[in-house]
Amino acid sequence: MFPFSFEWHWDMSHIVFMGGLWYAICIMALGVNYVLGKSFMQTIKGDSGHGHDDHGHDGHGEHH
Amino acid sequence: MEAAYQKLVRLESQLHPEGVQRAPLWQFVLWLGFFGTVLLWGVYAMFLCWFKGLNQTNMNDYYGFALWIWADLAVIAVGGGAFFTGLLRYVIGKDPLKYIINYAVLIGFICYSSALLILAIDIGQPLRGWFIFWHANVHSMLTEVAFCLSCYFGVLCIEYIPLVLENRKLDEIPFFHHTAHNFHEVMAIFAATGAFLSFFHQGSLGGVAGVLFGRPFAYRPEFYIWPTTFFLFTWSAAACGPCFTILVTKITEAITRKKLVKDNVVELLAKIAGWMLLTYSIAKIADTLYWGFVMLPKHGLQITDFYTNASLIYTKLGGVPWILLIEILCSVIPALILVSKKGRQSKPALVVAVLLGSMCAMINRWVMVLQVMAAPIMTFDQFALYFPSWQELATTVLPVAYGVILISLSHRYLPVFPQERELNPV
Amino acid sequence: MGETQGHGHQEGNGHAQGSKYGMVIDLDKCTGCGACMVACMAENNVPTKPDETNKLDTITWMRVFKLSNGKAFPEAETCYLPRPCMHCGGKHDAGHSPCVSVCPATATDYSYKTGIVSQIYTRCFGCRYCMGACPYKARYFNWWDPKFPADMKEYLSPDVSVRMRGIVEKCSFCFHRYQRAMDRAFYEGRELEEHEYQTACTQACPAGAITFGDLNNERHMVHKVVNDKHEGHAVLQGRKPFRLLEELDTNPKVYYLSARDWVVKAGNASLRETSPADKKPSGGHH
Amino acid sequence: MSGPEKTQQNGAAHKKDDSAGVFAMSLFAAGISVYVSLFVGWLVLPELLYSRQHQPIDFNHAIHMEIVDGCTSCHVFREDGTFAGTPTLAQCIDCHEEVQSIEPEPGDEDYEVRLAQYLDEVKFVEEYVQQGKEVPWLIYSKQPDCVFFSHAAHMTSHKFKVLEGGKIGAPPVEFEHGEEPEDARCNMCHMAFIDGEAVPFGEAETLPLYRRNWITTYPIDIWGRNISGFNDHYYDSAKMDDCAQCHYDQRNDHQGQDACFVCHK
Repeated sequence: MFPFSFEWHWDMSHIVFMGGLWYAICIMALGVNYVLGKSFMQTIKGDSGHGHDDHGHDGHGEHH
Repeated sequence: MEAAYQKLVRLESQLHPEGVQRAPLWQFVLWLGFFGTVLLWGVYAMFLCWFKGLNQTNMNDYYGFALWIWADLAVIAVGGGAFFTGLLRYVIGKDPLKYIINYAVLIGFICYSSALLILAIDIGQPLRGWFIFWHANVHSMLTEVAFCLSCYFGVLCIEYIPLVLENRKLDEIPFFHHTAHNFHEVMAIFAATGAFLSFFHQGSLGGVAGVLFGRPFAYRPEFYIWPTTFFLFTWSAAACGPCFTILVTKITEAITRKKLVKDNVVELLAKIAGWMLLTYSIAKIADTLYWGFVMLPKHGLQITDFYTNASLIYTKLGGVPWILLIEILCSVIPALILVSKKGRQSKPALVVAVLLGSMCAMINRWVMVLQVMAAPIMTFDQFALYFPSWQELATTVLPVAYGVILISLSHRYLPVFPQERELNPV
Repeated sequence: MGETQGHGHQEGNGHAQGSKYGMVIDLDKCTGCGACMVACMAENNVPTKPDETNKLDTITWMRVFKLSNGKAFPEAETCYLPRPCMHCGGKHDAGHSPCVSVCPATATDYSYKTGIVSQIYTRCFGCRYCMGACPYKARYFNWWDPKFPADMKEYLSPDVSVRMRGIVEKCSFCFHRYQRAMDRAFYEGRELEEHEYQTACTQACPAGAITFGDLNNERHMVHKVVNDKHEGHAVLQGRKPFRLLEELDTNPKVYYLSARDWVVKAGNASLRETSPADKKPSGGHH
Repeated sequence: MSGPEKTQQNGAAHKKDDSAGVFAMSLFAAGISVYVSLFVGWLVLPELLYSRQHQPIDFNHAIHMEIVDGCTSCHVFREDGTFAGTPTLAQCIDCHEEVQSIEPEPGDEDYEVRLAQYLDEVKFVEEYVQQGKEVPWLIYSKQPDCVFFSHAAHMTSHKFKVLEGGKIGAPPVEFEHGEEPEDARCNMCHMAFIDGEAVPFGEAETLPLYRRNWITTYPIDIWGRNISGFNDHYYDSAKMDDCAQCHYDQRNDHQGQDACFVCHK
């Protein structure tokens, strides 16, 4: 339910429960996106992945 | 033929985690085949329910909630090991639990996906299931259940995915390797979110029965804005969930004939579970006494009303409300075993304790679903009987078969048990 | 979560001025003929099953229970108790009915204008939580697709939508009759008269055991009976109207009348003398 | 080689393993997926979900309105205030027993439009009038079975406020006593959507395309005209939220919403 639904009321219950739901969904969505984004960056930087403390230019060069 | 099989075995063995021994492929396929057949039987029953409707069950207007809802509540309760172990490991910092957290997550994942599947079969109009989110009545406990349950299932997926990506072959792909690694880095956030969500959905499952003021058997006066069953359910899930995790670990060890988790890890979890169970049983007894001797008389009822003139399932054997006693014994006995060092170090005692501990939650959920439905409230009403149809049984066995298959696959191909290599040198 | 549904709706904004439709059923007049059940099913397009023997999954918005005092002849007595939906208002008629408060999708709600508990069939997704919440077992699930004998389809009421499989339904106090009557009254710019809105069961009862009307309207018979103000008519004869399971705070709008003590006691567990073990289980309306 | 190289150089502008960068990129990715979903949900799906049907006869409201006096001349109400439904053949037959219009000739003004009108009338007379068959009009405002709608209440209520231009939140139109044009009431909900424009039916020279949801069978005019929920006018769509919005706005006290049973049966 979104606040523009006619069933929505600006009361404590709606704010707490719907807010909680959207908050949890946002945390998960952002978390997953962060992880995927970071992994994607690391991959295109060419980090082979088996020494993750060592990503960046060196790893990239090695890739080619 | 023989050569082709050998080649297949060689290829397949490359998927195994490094440095571990796995059962021969034919044995594994046979094992999967057996449980796969059971699974198909359940899937068939599931489609019957979806296409022909809930008349395929033996539920009726007196038993609107029946075997499925019990199974649902039970798997969620015993699946509580995932959130509680996660909480202990990532938030409270009980480090040794990192050797069992994978398995706890896997069991939780199975339990919760099963619960969602059962719910999808259980509702009369599955295609309208999204109404619970879209037209949510935020005053309903079931809404809270749906919100937290589906969100927490998302958390469990996030926790399980990195384990899948750590499969030896998948791990060779850099993107997957990074993803798994990065997931582990931020796992504490997800674990904390999961613990938060679990607290509420375990509780609101208890609230589902506890708010029914038309059903004095289940109704508990409110404590703040929640009925006491809210807290009892959360507490029992945190207590019994780890018991179930240990139980399944012990079963897995027995079937694979290998030690998979070190004793100190199991004992730590068992000890925490024991204290949780002990405190839970005290709270449960107090709640039962308050309900029986303060609340019921207020409504003109006596505790014996619910344990007499009923079918044998719920009633007296020689005048004793045996199901209530068993429920309480199932929390007290394992609690006493697990809090004592001797108890949890003795393998048979530990197994008995975690078995009883798992049963504790299951019996409690049974009582809070089926007996709530069964107990007549109008004085002239009857005590109806219910026995599940084969379709209900098949769809309830379905998650078990699915769980066995997923555990088997995960154990065979994924590094579920970090200590396995050390404990079983090849 | 557990807080009152519609909290704040009740106090201070004049909902109390609305109607509060309710029923008084004289159990001493009821002969158990079942005309109310038949009328209800016909009026509300309740589907039939090929085999109706299993009463546990048969839809009966109005159901007549058979009560027995459990004594042997010649003291044996029987009472028939028609049970529609009680349209519980909850404490202080705040709309916190057992079923309304639990529905996760707001498929059932409490009307402050009429005091009627609705059930919106197209909103319900069949979780059956409300059935578990209702102590009167007044809610029924559609276990099957609705089926009517071929000729009967022509006789279905266009004012009541036919329910689909997999949802819950219940007595609506023939709300469509209210809609019809209100429509006319509205058009003619006047108030609704008592006789204009009567439920099918009320009109079908050959013994005249059911009285239906607005409990808040002093001119309506139900108000007079419930408040014991009815003069010059021997309806009450000193009897006190009682409700089923009053001690649970469901606040039902269906009242019962009986001169027989044991019947009154059967209505509420707190009043009974006998332990439940001595009671005869009743087999519905048989 | 150059591809990854470029990425590399862009990346080098930041610190390696730049969390903020990663976060921004994640947000960007999330944003992209939201946009894609919205595009599919708002623009692609509705196109696929609704049929495109033409009315059996392309009735021209505008021409007829020049002759008659307001909507209720043909869309009649019974004595008890209930709506009698779409006009029947009986109402048309007085004028259209035979073809009324003259066949236009090439070169005439608006030849094609007039020809189409002429042909429609011929079709109407030959296929329906002469055979005594009712026209199977497609009803734009056909409601689901579970909906209770009373024209009597909406047409006669003194409380019903006609809002200017049918615009949500617009001030009520003040009418002289007894002079309230009924058409303004009708237009609060019934508008013809022709080429994306909302036109009062009385001014429409053609009938809108009829679009029916393949799954629910409900017309787009009640259900999917505007799925965003952000409507400008009461007539944008007539689904539950819109009815509820209007019921809320029509009340002076603005307290709570009506019970479900007001509009459901």
